[in-house]
Amino acid sequence: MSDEQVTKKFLYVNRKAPYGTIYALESLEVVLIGAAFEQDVSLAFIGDGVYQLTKGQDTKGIGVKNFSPTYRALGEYDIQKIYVEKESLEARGLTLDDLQHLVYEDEDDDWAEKDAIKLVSAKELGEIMEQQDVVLSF
Amino acid sequence: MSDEQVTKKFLYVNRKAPYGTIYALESLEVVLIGAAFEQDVSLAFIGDGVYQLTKGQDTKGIGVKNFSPTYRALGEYDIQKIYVEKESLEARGLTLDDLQHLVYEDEDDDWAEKDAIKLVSAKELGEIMEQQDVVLSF
Amino acid sequence: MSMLHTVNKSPFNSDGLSSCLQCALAGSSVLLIEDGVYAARRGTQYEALVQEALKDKKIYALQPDLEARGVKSNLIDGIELVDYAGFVDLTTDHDSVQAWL
Amino acid sequence: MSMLHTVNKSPFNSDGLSSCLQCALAGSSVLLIEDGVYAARRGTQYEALVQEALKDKKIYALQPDLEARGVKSNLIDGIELVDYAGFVDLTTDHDSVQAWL
Amino acid sequence: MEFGILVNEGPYQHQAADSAYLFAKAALEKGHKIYRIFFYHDGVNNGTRLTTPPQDDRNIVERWSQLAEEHDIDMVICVAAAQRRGIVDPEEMKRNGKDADNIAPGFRISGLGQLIEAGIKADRLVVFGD
Amino acid sequence: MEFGILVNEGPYQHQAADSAYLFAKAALEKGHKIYRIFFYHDGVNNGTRLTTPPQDDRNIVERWSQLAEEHDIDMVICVAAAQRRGIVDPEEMKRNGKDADNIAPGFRISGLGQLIEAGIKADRLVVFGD
Repeated sequence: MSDEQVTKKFLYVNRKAPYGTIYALESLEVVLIGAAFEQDVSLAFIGDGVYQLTKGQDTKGIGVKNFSPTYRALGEYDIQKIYVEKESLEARGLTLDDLQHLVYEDEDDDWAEKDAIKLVSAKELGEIMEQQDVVLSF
Repeated sequence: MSDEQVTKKFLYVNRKAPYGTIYALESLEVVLIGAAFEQDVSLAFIGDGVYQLTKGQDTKGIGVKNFSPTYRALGEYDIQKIYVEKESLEARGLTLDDLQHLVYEDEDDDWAEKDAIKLVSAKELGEIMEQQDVVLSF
Repeated sequence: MSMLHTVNKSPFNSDGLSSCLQCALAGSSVLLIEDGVYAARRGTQYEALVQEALKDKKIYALQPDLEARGVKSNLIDGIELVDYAGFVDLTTDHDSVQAWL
Repeated sequence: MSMLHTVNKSPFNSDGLSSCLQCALAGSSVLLIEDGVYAARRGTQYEALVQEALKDKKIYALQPDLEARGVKSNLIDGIELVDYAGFVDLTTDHDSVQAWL
Repeated sequence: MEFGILVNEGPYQHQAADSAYLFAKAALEKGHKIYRIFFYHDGVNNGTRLTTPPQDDRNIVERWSQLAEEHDIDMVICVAAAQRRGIVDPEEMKRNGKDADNIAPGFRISGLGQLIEAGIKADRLVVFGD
Repeated sequence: MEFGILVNEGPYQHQAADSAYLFAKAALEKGHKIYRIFFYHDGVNNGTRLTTPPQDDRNIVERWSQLAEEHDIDMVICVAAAQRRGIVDPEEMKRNGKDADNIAPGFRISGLGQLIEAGIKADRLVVFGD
């Protein structure tokens, strides 16, 4: 196997709310650049990170760029595994209906449109974390 | 009363642990400079801010300057009111014995040495806050 | 008059809100800004804390920050929304301002 | 082997520790660094959480950070202290590292 | 009324610089005055002219410079905090033997006493931070 | 083993830059290699040569430059994050029409791909932030 073909499991862990700090936006910028490297990519949204995915963000009043539409482009970058922690959503009184609907097209299933967001418990997320080679936290 | 004689009540609110961030150190730098302005100064330590006052800090292993001795110099800057919130201490399993002994000399009482730290409840601290003109938070 | 307290952090990642509400006297006001506005939502773990505070304090939330975060609906009853002009008015209507950073 | 989790914030001002301990699998390790080391002390509101985690996880604390903060005594039994060299060893002894920022 | 404003965080990383700016603008629009804006901690990083933010984003530093010019606002960067973080005006450059300065128009570097003075002179001091 | 290190916060304001440095030094002392240190978010502020910290304090920027020189470490500052925050090398200065640069010795400015590459090539990636 040549050096170029190494595939590692990358997990991006998002634990911060958007706009109060820049981590959410700059994390997304890494994900988009990273997509070109053809690694096995997953995203996790835990704690206040789940707030990044809320529907209906409108930043006109704070004069900051609204980057939430970018999450909908992740499917085009072939990002298929977006894990949202169940306990974090519940603690915030949110359900999946409060979040954007993120999809990807499954090339192994005749390009059927599928949900990218997977609701997982903390323990399930723990199992996923253990399988990763590289964890980038923001 | 001329402009120079205005005396305001200044409260410095410290809510962050030392060394993890610089706020504790740079807050102390403001207090020392501010002392020259002869205002009515109080300090409050709430939440993780109470950790700023612990005894026995030794920063050799992290290569950062140990600024905790500076708190003992506050008395010489005539700072007599250092409020520590009771609930915050208790939640952290700490007592006054875990904190440095800070004193000042009371010029109205024949320069008797007195405790600068006053243990107050959240509600008592709330009363003190209401009396302030300027609150500087770090 | 009395004091205006501002809280700018999510209650999930700071004890700023709970500490503020413990100290703040009856009749004082609390303004939620930045990530602090998440506490204005119904259904969070911190709703009871906010409901309790509303009994004797005024609680405001900065609307532009709620809108940015997509959480302007489903707010706890009794919380009043203000824009930046309203924020300025709150600071002049009170004797002093304390930020819970 | 398995994963090394690092926690660098005070449990009073971040849900990083509790979130980490909810996710971390039995047999994995947690290293407290920076303001995260306050969770290693006996008598805090978070002691029960840490005690529970110790049943099936290893918990370490970075000694230089404990010493800097004046809280190196009165630690919860079972927490192991490491210096920076030990921190490095923990990262190589585990398959991967996750920072709970 | 006259306001003092304290900014404790740098541009972009935290919202504090945005909130402070929008507050200042709203205060001026209501006819209030701003006695001084003081930049402390990482807040000193609001005063570098070397930023080039993305075209579709706000330019936080330029926005401050414009506000200061239009309304003749005194914007002060703490010298001690600036030295730690590398914000330099021509005088500091000379004093500390540096080969460049990076201060943006409308900002000046001075001591912490300027913050205390703002607390004394202004009717309200409003703090923005993390 | 070979390490990648990610630093998300600037010098002095948060301990992350200190922790990352002490970790890197300990790893080198144990005979490990450092593939790359990547500076992101406010971490880019570790790479300005314009700081003048107090005499009795550590000099975070100089410490990085020395470590890089002694051990031939690749220290990369993210270009997008640097543009937002005003960290500039001579090339960026020209490209963005600036009149000064401020990058410290041993640092270079490059793209986010360098972070992903560090993740792929290094045996362990360790993240320091706030």
